Amino acid sequence: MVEFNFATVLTPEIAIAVLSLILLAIGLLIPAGARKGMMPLTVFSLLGVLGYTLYDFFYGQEAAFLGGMYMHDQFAVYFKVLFLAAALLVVLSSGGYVQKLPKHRGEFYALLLAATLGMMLMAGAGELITIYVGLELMTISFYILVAYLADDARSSEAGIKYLVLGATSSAILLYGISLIYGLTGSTQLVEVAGRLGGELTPASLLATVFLLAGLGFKISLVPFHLWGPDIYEGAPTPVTAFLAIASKAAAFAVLIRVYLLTMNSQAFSATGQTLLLVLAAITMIVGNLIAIPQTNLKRLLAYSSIAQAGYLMVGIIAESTAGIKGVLFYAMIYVFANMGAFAVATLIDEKQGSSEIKDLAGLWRRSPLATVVMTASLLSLAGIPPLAGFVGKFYLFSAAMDQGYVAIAYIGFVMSMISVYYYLSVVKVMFLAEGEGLPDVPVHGAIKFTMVFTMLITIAIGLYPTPLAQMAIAAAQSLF
Amino acid sequence: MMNLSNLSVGLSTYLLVGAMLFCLGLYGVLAKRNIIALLMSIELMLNAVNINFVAFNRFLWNQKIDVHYLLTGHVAAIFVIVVAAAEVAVGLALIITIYRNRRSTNVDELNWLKW
Amino acid sequence: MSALPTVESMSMLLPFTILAPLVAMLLIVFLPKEETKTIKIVSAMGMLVSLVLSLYAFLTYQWAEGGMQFTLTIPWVPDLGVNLALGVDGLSLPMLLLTNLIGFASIYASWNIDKRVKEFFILLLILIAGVMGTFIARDLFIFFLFYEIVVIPIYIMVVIWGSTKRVTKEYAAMKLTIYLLIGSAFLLVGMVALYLAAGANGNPTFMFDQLAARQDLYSPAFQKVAFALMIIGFGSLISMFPFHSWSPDGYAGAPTAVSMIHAGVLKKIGGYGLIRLGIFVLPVGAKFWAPYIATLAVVSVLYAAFIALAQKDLKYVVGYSSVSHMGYVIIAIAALNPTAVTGAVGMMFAHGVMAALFFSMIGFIYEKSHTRNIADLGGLAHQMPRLAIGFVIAGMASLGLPGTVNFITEFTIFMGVINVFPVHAVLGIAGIIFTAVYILRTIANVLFGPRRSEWDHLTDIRGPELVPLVLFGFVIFFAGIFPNVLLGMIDTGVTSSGLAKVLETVSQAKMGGLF
Amino acid sequence: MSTIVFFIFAILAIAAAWGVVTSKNIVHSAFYLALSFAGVAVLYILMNADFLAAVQLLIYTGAVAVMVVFAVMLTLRGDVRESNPENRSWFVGALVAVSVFAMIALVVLTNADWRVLATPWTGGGSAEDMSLLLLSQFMIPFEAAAVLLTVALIGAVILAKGVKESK
Amino acid sequence: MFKEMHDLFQWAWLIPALPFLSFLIIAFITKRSKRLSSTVSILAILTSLSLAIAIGLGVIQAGKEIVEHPAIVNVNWLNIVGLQIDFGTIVDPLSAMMLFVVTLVASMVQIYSLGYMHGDEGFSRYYAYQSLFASSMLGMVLATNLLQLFIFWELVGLCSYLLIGFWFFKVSAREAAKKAFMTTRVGDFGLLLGMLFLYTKFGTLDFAALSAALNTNFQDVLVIGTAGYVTVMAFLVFLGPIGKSGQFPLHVWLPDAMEGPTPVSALIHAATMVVAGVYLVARMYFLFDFASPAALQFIAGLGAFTAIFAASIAIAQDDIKRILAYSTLSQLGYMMFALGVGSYSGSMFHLMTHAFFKALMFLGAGSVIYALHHKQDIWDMGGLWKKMPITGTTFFIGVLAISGMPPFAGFWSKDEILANALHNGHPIIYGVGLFTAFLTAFYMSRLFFVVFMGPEKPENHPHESPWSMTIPLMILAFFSVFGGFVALPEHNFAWYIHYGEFHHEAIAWGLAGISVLAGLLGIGLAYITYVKKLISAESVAGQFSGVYKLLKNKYYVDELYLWIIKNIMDGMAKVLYWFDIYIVDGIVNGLALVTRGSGKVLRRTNTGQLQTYAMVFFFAVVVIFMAFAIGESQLAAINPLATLGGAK
Repeated sequence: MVEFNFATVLTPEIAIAVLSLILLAIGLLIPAGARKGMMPLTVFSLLGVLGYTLYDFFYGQEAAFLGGMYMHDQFAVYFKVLFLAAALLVVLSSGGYVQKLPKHRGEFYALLLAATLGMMLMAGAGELITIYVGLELMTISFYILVAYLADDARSSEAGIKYLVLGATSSAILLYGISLIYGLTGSTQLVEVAGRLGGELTPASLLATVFLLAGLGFKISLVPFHLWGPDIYEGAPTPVTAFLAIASKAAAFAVLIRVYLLTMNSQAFSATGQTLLLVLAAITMIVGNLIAIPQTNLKRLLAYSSIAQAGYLMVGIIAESTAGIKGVLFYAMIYVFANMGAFAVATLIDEKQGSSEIKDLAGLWRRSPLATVVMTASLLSLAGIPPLAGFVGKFYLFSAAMDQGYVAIAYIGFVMSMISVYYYLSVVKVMFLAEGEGLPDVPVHGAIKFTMVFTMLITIAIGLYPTPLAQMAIAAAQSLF
Repeated sequence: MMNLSNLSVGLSTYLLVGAMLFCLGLYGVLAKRNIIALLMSIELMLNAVNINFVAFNRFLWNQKIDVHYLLTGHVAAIFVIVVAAAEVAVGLALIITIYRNRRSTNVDELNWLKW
Repeated sequence: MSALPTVESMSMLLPFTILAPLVAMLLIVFLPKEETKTIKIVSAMGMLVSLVLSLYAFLTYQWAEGGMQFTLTIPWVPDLGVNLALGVDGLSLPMLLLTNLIGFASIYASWNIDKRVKEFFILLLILIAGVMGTFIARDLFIFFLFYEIVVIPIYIMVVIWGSTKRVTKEYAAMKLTIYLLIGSAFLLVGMVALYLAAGANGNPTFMFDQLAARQDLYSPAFQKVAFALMIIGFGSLISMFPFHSWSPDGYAGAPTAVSMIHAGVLKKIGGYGLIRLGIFVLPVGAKFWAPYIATLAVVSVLYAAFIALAQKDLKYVVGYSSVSHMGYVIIAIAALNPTAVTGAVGMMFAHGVMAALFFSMIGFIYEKSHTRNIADLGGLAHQMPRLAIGFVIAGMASLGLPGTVNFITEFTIFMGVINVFPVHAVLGIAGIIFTAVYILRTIANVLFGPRRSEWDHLTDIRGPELVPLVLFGFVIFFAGIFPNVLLGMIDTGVTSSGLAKVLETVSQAKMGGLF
Repeated sequence: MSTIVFFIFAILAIAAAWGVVTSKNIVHSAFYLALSFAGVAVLYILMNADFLAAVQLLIYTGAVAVMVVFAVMLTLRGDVRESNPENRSWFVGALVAVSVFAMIALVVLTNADWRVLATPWTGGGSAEDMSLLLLSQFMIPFEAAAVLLTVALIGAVILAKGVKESK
Repeated sequence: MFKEMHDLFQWAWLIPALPFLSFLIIAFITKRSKRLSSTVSILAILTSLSLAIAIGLGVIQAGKEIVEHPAIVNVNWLNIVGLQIDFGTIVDPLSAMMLFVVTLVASMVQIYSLGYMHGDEGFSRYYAYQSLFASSMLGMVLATNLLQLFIFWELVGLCSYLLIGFWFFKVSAREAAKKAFMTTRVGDFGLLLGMLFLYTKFGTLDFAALSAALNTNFQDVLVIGTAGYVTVMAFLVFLGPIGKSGQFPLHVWLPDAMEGPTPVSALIHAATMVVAGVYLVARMYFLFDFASPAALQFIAGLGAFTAIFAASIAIAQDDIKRILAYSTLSQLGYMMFALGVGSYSGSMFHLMTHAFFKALMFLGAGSVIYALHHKQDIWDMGGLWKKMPITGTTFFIGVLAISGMPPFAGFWSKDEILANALHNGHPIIYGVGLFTAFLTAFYMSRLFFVVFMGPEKPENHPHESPWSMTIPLMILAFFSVFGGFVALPEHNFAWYIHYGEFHHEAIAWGLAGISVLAGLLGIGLAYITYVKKLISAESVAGQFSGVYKLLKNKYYVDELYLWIIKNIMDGMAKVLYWFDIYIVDGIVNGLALVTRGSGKVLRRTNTGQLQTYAMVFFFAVVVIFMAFAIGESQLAAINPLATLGGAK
């Protein structure tokens, strides 16, 4: 372990925390009428932090903080880049949306940043309690964000559902953590990994299942996925975007660490692998199948994101550098693909106050750019080349097949082709339906930038995945 | 009941108490209709976990002699309490919001979002 | 990487060929959408450049040298071993030329489009570029990439510009897309498996020649499974029975240009892939499945020919006919000998030209009369003699009239097949009778017969509309009268690629008691 | 002695919890909850976690239970005796809960791998030790918890007052 | 000398090339000008005619040399692995004869058409087709290998199709054209197969090479037991001629083909294209000879049957062109059985003479039809001789020729065939042939008497046709009269065109007498019936009404085919279409439906009730734990997913 300067390593986390508190303070101190420029402030600060984090990724030193309590490796930094990028894009795309909020616009950003901070802690945490606190920081921020439209019954319904289910799931996660602590006397992942091992005892089995359930809830692994669509549908669209993209990625960051360090001990047998494979397969199947009859765009994206979680699980189960690389790669492109789609959804929500698929009718006429972005994003999610999603799926499934899991690759590929069905249904509505009487949807400023940027990235990575792939490899290797 | 005093109160006993509380809380979450009752049940579950942490902390062998590490269970419990308090605060605020929107705290009626 | 010397000075030829339509597309993106004329002209220019370049490649290809020429290799995704490797040989060059011929003509076949012109040509050019890419790729990954690129534009084009007949265009488009994509999912599994098997000793690769060279890494059992996957994928694409049902509906729903490209070149990717990947890389698997494939192929031929007899919609006739014709290609591939493979590639070319001509003529009929129902049409030769000529030429090519390129390629196929699968071949050849029946019926009912006054307002094709007729008519007869130009080229490809040697190995290896 | 105390308070905690989930009156439930928390606090004392016990009493029995009661009062409508009914699928819920309990109990009873000390460890647990730990090893989650509390506070305020002002 | 001749023969390719050039010129340049188009076409075919005559004279001069060593020129056409095909020209007496016949009749017909087709809308198109046909037919004649022959064989089929359907606005013409193409296609299927088998067996399709291979490898072939194989190939190849030359049962298209313009019937469906099958059998005679006796026996039997079968139908027909068509069928049967009985020279001889007199009669019929404004029923005609003396006279010459009256051309050829049949031991076939000769004489004279001799019809206002039409008639009449003399010893036809060893056979005057007698009998009977009316045709027909009906309806062969097409082929098509839509597509749609349906069902799991979600959550935890726990001891052994994966 290398000694390191506390301040430099934790800079992004501290910066985000401070930023979040500043925004809260502004909300408290400055009267509502005089508050201006909170979005630019957020954006530029995030940009700065993101830039620093990227620098950190390439030139920073690996280190473990407080004897393994907190990790500063490329894996963690990779995820931090991801969270920050996601937060930045969400903030950029939500400018217009937030402007329409009746009150508490500044707090919205603050909460968003608090959630981001929670995620960053999760990615960096090397210890279960830290993970838990980070997770709760993120989740509680989300409870509030989901219910943010306080006079919208759907929003608060989603909020309370998320809260009850989230709290229950974190209770079971905690129970699992307590069992782990009981089994090993430690909550530090490295030590836990060292002391688990050998035969699988009933208690370690139970702990594993509880941890899996708790984290599976966050990544919406079937059958722990049921909350997802309801919350996605009810939440404000930018929040849905952030929830779908970043909170899931954060849970994956934790899952990867926990899985590789603890579950991947010899004790975690072939049965566990099989179970996970079955769960991943069911997740892909259920997510994609239920997405087919959906009529609400956000709900559709929710089911699609359930399916995506299934794909990502495949990479984890592969348990190899290639697999983790696939997960990391996919998680990153997933940000851009989903962000494009959600930017359009946000725009539609902002202008038309709805997120039904039929409200996209004739979007081609009303806003060609939004249509193109939406199409590209959806097709990337479906894994159609030359968009990034294809390469991502290729990495994931080839890693799985390399480990001999061929059946899951069949299911994965076939399911992703079936997913094209519902993605194309959306595309069809945009291109074909006339959309009589629906307003024009001009795209300006930040959201336009978001759309174009995400689309370009999606295409660019699809055409030339090498840079991102190298980042993902570096991050994945830092784990092994 | 007669031999109650002869029973040694060991780890398993504490754990069983924790498990019972956990499952009672779970039952509450699954079976009650009032959202506030749900929140209370969740608190029960978190308490159960805390019993676990503290019990493990007391009864378990620990490699490290350093006192800091010996208290991990307690620290965990503290964090759980903090988080639970925060959760309750947010939860109750939410319930009030919902009550204002729908004039009901009945969880059965929260099904506008489905399918 | 390639053992053959590269023609360094010419290595940019293929990139330019594929970039020409893309550049045109980009230009169109920035054109105002009211400038329909300019858009069409720009598209035509782009395709013309492409066509000229591919013709240049066709004419300057060194037969004596053989192998991949005009090669270009750029490492692309190093961690996967993907190379942006382009090149053409005797097998792919005819297909490249075909793509450009049809692409060029399809611009003119769409000359009268007036709905969302800009979008149409943007998508069309992407589509053409994508198809082109599959044929010049020397790397499996790139090949697959290009293949999937084309699927989505087709969907959008069918949905927007298509037409609804027996089935709705939305249904047809979705069926076509999902069918092909699911087929490609299996293909993808096979492809990954192959890639992993080939990279078992490190040094992963997607290059076709490398994959083929690593025969010893594929066990017979593996080859069997992998080839089966290829058959599902490519078989769907080439519409082999029973994976054909997307094809007639898809063509019927699609706008003319898409039908032309789809029936003309896109489905040939299936045959091309089976040869490139199936036979060269997995010969043992091919050998194992050959009898089954041959049977399915013959069923395709006869079954689709019969069904074509019962059709009332012109596009369905041609749709089923193309299923039937592809049966010949498949059986030729199953025959696994150089003659048959030569014939198969030749047939793909010939059928492509024919089908494109057919669809363009039908497109004009539909565009002018707004019906494709055979019963509603009749005596069109009175009003549209030039169109009738095109239609008859396409029909005659379809039924394999000597003098057209279709005959000699069919003949080559039969020649290659008859030794290997005599019974299949005889049954397949019987298909030419039924082909004649439905083609002649169609021609008779659409073009001939008493003059119908309700069609007197139709104008004959003229100006730009003539381009498909002239171009394809010329190709059909030129290549039919001088078959060596085409078949000799393909033969070079077959010979220099060492197919004979591959097959010899297979027969000698004799499957190690597997069969 | 401690055994008896243990059983008394353990049973108290459990019985109170039972009351929480079975009482038909939500107000009663809230009081049962406070009782249960108090019982658990005694168990903490039995396990030498004095500081924790204090925190438990303060935060849970004090703050949380009171907050709950306030919320109950704010949202109460109709007959208070029927304010906390079971839902239609309570029986399934009971089954699930019982099976979860069976599962955990099975594990607890069959697991032989707890690394139990020969004699229970008796030191520590003081506020001083805790604060040392929280400010060194657990500094990061500690700070995060601070942010968390702030966020929750603000959030609760936003949520609770949001509607009224917008109307 | 032969060297010089050979130089001449090298230019034989010009004979088909010129008409082809004319076709291109008409199609792409002169289409709009009727006069130019016809001029170009006629000039081209006349040039070809003169070239053909030159080559014919050259062949006669070259004599023995060319008989034994045909002048062959080959250029490579296709050269790929497993398939080498040359294109070339062969000049030998047989092809020289064919060239002459084809170019002559084609020239006559094209000149004739100037008048006949005058004023037709598609005049230029007509000449384009004519040129294309001439080119294809000549190309076929000159073919040096079977594939080349097949290609041109199909092209003449195409021209036939186009010309039958020339008046495409007539539904009957359209249907007839289609029928002709399809029927011959059936035969071509066999020919194609035969070709493939021949190539795979012998590695070549070149006539000379094939012949050599068959002869030299006779022993080998026999040893590996493939004599039967060769027979099969012979039968397959023969299927082509059955279709093209209208042998039973594929004869049905030829009578319908009369829907085309009459000159076309004369050229294509009487004189040239329909004899292509006969020509093919002659070209491939070595194959049939090798495969004998089965193949030849079959050819003889089928030919004879066709001869009498068609002749019997002709008796009961009323349409002037149809009578001629059935007569053509009958005569083709004659030629075919001649080949079958080994009368190679006789068959070719008859082919030539038949071309002259049948073309003559068709053109004559065309002249009549032209004069009567497209009436074709013979009972609507009558007494035309007086009004149309040239047509009448030349037609009568044709009738006499076909009836085998000496010294007209038909006498010599028919006699040779019948004599050979008897000599080579086919008495039954001889009998059939003789009876057919009688029938032929009867129905042809019937035709002649009814049309030209009977009472004039007042509604008709016939007048003699223009010179452009009568001159060809006269030229052809000339050949019908004198064409037979080439068989006389001093110009011995058989010496030039024969198969195997040449045996000079003197004319057997006794047999000749018998056949002349049969012809006379036929003519007499017709005279009695239709001129003298001593026998009432109606009452005979009434007496044998069943037979009459059968003949009138052409033995119901067409009806049978129609039934088969309607019920079996189209029925099958419908059944398969049903199968495709409801079964094959049904499965696809069914899968889609199941997918979508399961989506609809599964979405119900999201009830919106958060407690349900929680229950599922915890229940799943229990289940997963149990599965895990059980699997630890048992599941690991099964591990279904690992077994699913195939490749690794």
